[in-house]
Amino acid sequence: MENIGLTHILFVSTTLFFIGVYGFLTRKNMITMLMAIELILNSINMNFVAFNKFLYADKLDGIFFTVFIITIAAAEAAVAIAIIIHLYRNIKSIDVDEADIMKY
Amino acid sequence: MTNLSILIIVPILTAIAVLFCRNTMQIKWTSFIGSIVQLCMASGLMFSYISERALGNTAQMLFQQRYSWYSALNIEYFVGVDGISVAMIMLTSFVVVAGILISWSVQTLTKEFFFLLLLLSVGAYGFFISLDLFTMFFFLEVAVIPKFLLIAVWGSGKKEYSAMKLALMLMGGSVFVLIGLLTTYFNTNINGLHTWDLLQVAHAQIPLQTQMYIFPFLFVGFGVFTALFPFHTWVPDGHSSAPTAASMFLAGISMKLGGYGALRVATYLMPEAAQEYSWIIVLLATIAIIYGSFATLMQKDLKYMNAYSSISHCGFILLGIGMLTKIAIIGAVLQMVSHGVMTALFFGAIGMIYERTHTRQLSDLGGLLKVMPFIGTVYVITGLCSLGLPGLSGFVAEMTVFVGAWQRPDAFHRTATILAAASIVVTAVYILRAAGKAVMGPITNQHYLELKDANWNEKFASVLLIIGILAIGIAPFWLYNLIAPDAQIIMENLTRGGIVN
Amino acid sequence: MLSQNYIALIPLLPIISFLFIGLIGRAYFPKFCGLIGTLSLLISFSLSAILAYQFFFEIGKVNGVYQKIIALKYTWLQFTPNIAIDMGILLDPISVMMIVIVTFISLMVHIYSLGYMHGDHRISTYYTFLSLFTFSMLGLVLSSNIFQIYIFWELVGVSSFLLIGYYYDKPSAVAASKKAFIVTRFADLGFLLGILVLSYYSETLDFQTLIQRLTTNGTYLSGIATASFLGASALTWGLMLVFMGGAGKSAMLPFHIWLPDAMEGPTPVSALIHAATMVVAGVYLVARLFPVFVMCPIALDIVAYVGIISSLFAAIIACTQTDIKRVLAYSTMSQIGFMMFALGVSGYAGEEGTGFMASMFHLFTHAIFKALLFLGAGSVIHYVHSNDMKDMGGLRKMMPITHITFLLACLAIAGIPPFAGFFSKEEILTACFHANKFIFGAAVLTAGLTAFYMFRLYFNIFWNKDFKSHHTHEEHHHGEAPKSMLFPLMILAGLSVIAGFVPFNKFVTADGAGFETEFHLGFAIGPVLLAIAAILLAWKMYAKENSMSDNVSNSIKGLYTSAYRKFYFDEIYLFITQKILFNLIGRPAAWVDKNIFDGLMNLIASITETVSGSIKTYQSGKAQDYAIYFFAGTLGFVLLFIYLWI
Amino acid sequence: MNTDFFILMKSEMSLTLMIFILLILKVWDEIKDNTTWLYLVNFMLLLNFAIGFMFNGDGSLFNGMFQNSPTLALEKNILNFGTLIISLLAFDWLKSHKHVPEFFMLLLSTLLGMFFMMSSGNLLMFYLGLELASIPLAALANFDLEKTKSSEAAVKMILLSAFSSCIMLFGISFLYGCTGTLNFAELPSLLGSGHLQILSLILIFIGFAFKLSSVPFHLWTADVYEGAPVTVTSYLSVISKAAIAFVFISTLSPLFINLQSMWYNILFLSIILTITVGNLFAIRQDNIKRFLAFSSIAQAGYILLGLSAGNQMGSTAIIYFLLVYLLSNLGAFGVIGLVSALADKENISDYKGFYKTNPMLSWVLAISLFSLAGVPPTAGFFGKMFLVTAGASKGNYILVIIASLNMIVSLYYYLRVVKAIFVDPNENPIAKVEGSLSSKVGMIVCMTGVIIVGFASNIYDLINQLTH
Repeated sequence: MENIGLTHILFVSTTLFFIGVYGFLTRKNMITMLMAIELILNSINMNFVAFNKFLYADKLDGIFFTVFIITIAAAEAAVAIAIIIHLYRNIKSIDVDEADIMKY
Repeated sequence: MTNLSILIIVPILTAIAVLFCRNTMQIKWTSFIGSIVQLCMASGLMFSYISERALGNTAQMLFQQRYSWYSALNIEYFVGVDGISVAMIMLTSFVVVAGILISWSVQTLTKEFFFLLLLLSVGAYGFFISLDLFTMFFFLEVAVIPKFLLIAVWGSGKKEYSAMKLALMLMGGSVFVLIGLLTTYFNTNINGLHTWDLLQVAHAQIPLQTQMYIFPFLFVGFGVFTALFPFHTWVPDGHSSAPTAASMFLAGISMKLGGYGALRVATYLMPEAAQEYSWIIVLLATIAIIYGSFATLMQKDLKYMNAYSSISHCGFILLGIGMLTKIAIIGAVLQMVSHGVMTALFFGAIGMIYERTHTRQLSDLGGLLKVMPFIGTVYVITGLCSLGLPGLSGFVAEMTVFVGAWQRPDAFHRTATILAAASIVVTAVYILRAAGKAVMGPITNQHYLELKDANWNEKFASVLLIIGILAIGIAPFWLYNLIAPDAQIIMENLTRGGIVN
Repeated sequence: MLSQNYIALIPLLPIISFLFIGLIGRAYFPKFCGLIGTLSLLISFSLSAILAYQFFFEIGKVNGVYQKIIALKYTWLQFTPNIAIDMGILLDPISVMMIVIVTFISLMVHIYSLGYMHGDHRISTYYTFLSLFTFSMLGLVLSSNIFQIYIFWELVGVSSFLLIGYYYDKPSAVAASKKAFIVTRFADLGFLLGILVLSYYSETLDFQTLIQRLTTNGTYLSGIATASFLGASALTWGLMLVFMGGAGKSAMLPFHIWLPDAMEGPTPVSALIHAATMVVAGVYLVARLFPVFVMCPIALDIVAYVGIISSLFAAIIACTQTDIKRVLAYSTMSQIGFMMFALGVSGYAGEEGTGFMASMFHLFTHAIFKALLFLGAGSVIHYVHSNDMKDMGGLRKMMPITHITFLLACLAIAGIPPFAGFFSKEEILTACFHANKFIFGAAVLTAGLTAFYMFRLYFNIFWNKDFKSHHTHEEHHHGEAPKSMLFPLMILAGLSVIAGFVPFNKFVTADGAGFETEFHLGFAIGPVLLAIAAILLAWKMYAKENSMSDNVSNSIKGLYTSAYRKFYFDEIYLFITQKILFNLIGRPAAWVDKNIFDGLMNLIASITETVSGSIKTYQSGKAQDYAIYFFAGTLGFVLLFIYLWI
Repeated sequence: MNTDFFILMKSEMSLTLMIFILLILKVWDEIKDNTTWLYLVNFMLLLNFAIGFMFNGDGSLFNGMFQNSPTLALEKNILNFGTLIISLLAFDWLKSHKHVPEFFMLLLSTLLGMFFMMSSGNLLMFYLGLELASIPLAALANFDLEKTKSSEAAVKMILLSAFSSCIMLFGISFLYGCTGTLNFAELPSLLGSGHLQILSLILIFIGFAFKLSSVPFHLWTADVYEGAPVTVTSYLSVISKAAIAFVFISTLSPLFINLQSMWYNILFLSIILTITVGNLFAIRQDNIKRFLAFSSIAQAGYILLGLSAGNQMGSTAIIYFLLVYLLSNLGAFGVIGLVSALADKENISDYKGFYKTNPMLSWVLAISLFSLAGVPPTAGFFGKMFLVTAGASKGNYILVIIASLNMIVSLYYYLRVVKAIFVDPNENPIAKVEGSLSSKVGMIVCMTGVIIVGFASNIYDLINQLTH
């Protein structure tokens, strides 16, 4: 029973990534979709951190990147939610499938 | 008049002047005067060309002008003329004047109409004088939009459909040309640089394999413009829906762009491939000739008849090119000029008839010679020209093609020639059928009796074109001698690899 | 040498008057156009008479042989150093003879028309066309270049088209003109190809060079004789094709169908074009190339047989027609047949060349008396206002002069001595008696028939029942025709009496050298007696009103009707053009174009449309679907590029 | 801190300055009427555009995080120019809008983001720029506040762009995993042809393909273009697209220089897909904005075609084409914006008989469309010709043939609009619309450009010198 290595973490993060994608593709609630996005972002963060820790421990690029990703994710979520609310005012729903006036 | 650029500048200026005109009278007169000036300059060009040659100037292209345009891509503004292009320019200027005069009575959107006509002529002039392949292509494309709008806005019948079809098929043609030209460009190497320069490309010794796949693109591309079978289907609809002047320009000038390109670009630049493919060209041309003439037999609409006969006549151009003998090539050029003038006059006459009787159906027309002798006579004269009556231009061109084609002794070319020659009988049949029904015979409709004969501008236009027809028909030698040396040059390039036939 | 300027004037005067009348005269003084045309033609006739005198008696003959003289030559189109179309004037016995005939007959017709066309409001146009025709015809006979002859060939074709269609508001006239033009045009296709063949092997278009190269042994002759196609040598093909053109113009079988219909034109025109001048162009062409024809017996035989068959065929039909102009038309065809087979049986030099000489001789005499016949018929029609002999009869009282002249002409064509036709026909019969017995027999038979139908015509017009007018206002009856019409009749009548005594064998021969022909009385008796018998028969049948003719026609009903229906040639042609050309080729071609090729282009367009229509549902408007496609695309790219593309 | 800091970052700084000025004025809350705002903004943008021409430097800052070069300066200035024209054309729409300063703050911040993205020297910087460029855009798309379509467009945009940036980040993380650096200066040399690297290449490419709206990552484009206000649509279709294309030229293709063949294959596939599908969709659109969206997708395909050449000719052609495309597209959008703002019509069928009532606008629209179709004598012909020429320079003629054949299809749908304008009859066509002065100026500038640029070859030569 050796200690946890890079591959395990990558495995987890990849799984997380696909879970997030699955969520994004299947959930009808826009807020939930945003959360799925967050999942994906977190998997990416894990990647960065893991790579940084196991491979390139001398520099901190990965860590920084993670920090920035988190911040931007917050900003993105903020704007997204604002827009969703505005949409809700118009169509009284946050079901993503309701928003299909424009097609073809 | 040795500054060729003026040939482009004057129509542009005229077009711009038209935009600033106040009323229709000004517009008409401006464009008329502009075109007349252009005609004078074209004639001046021809005379100075002839005199230059007489003085022993043996350069392939005279009056050259060359400015670097897009130096990074080695694109130049490079113009110059030889006998063939001079002939073409003369043709264009004749047809332009006539077309502008014929469309004197255009009422709706006069300004736009004449502006587009002039733009179209700019394209033609530019195409004929430019020696840089890129510039040439540019001018070839310029004409697309005017054609579309002229037909779609001022046309008759199912004009939208025809206009769209014409625009798209011609665009298809130019796309093929574009591909061919690009390939050519990247396969030339003049001391490390690719070149668009026609004269350099001609001697760039492109390997045969490359030529073999460049040539079809170029030839078919230009062929679409000159109704190469089976890419001719834009011709009937386009011509018949177009307003008179536009049909004159289309048949008289625009189809000749194709012939000129097929000769000057495809055949001249890809000689070896041209030899390889010539049998296909001959085949298609023969089919077009026979098939076009027979299809004409069945038409009931004057314009459709003329459009289909144009397919048949343009077949002679391609046949002459495909035969790859000097005389045949000369014949092809003669046919271009002759058919240009003749068919323009034909469409003019049909337009005059249509404007008065408001029908082009053969079944409705009859006995027009009695009420409008002038127009009737013009119609008969063009008819006779188109069936190749001696003394009129058509005869000279077709005979030259035949004599040239007959120099290919093998059975295939003989058969092609005989079939082509046989078509002149069919031509006689449909021409006389139309003339006999529409112009001669009893008057079918009583209200024809108060129709007026041609007015001054129509007379002017017709006489101008008839003069052209007669000038070629009675004294062909001047045109022939104008063209012959350059056909010789093309032949030398063709036979550089080995002797044809 | 003789001064060329006035020779050029001979063809130029008509074209000048054509331009003058056509451009100025018609508009400003239509009254005088007729006079102008006539005047110009008078001049050019006198010039040609002078020329003929000079040629035959002063400068033409060099040590006993008439030369071919190139009086003028301008290069019109220089294809290659060898092959060039020249515009030139070639003088030799036949061309000089022809210009005399052409100008003379044309002059007669001009004068005659002054009276005949009097009061027609388009008379100026009429004279314009006449001048154009005369010019083209002169150009044709004077041609020094085979392509030049083709050019003028076409021009006479078109002027005949214009003149036949002169009454252009009459549908039948329009139809006839179209028919004439198209049929001859078809034949001319052969002519053109023939020219191409000959010129290709002889490498020239110039008559003299061509003849010289193809008759003297050498590379050219061997080349064209050895090159063979479908079993026949190129020479044969070339000559055949050229002869096809000739047959077309000269209304030989099977191209004869246009000639009868051509009678729709004004009668003087028929006299000029469709009797005297244009229709003999074919004969002239063969004569012009005769030395080459001699090199190729097959071609000559074909000429001979086509000639005799057409001749007999036409004679038979002529016996049954009732439209007098059509009768004359068929007789013209028959007489031209005579000229043709005379050429066909002829040899080249000396005695051998009797046929050639005879043919030219007959051409000469026939031109005169046939023109006379037509003009006579013209004045009859002018009087009766009908073409049908059923409306005529007993006219000898009303129009004596016409009657006499017509009688003379009939005697001439029937070959009764001492009238013109007798001599020429005798020469022809002699020639083919020596050459080909079968042709001789047929020829004699035809001669008999000729006499018969001519007198059938004559009696039906001038004797038979008494003339009763068919239209109301009697005062319109002006008795005999005006002077301007009678004058030409009388002149021609006089000529058709004396023309036979011209010693053609001295002047017009194949090789240019004259020869002696002795006149066998015994040989002449047979045909003459036959002719007289035929005349008597005609007199018996038609001089008085009786049922005999009907009985005869009933007794040979099948032959009669089929002959009356011209052996159904028109029907056959109609079938070929309408059913085969139009329905079997034209209609399919049009259909294919509309549906296949045009359809192809439209198909491409519609395919694009359909595809774009079918894929539009992928743009479903649901954000998650987009995401799914996005992700699918991602996976696709990844798989493709990581696992497949490498 | 020395002067070249100011020189290298001048455009970014001027933009930031403008944003802050707007912010302060907004807070100060003295300017009441929109026209003042608009004239102020236009004036500042003009100034900014002018500044773009002077003191261009070449170098990098913050140890390689930020870099600038004359080429980049030129590209940025093209974008400045475009933004100026857009704000000129937006006049008629914004003068009745409640939130003019906010609009411009957002607009300018996206532009700023693009600038940072273009001149970034490091993947982190790159990512920040990208997000800064894309997130406010979503807000902008929502700017027709009362229209449902607008907010729907915004939602679609924000969700999908977030998703795509996730994908791209995933790729970036792997890139970091294999190389251990985020610095553009070091990356190319470290890249080989391992599968993980190819994977990251593909994922990063896809992230940008999404922004460039290349098939099959294009589906958001049409809806967003249709829903968003015309001004924003034009901004999306011109400015952001151009920015991404510039990034492709100046950053991505150098980055993956060692994976060139793979790069080319990917481009090959997406070029064919993009041009064809874009055209096929464009054929049967009725909403003119949606129609232009699809046509812009096809144009993106041509841009990639030029990119596939991967040489100087290619990048020159792209920049030149983008300039022309900017002019012609903005010309078209100018007319459409006027019509939709003043007549509230956005369908092609509404444009029937347009020529009867508004000849001038019709010509502007028609000429712009001809230029987009690449028909001479408009500049579009040259732009497209050069792109195709560049594409052919690789000698891959299948690509050229497909691209050229698509020109026919594109001509068809452009002519459809022209036909509607000039030919089709209509009893009640759009009434005469009278644009404001500034929008007129904008259109005049565009038209002049469309006519002139093609013939003035020295513009092309200038770009060519810069891209050596």
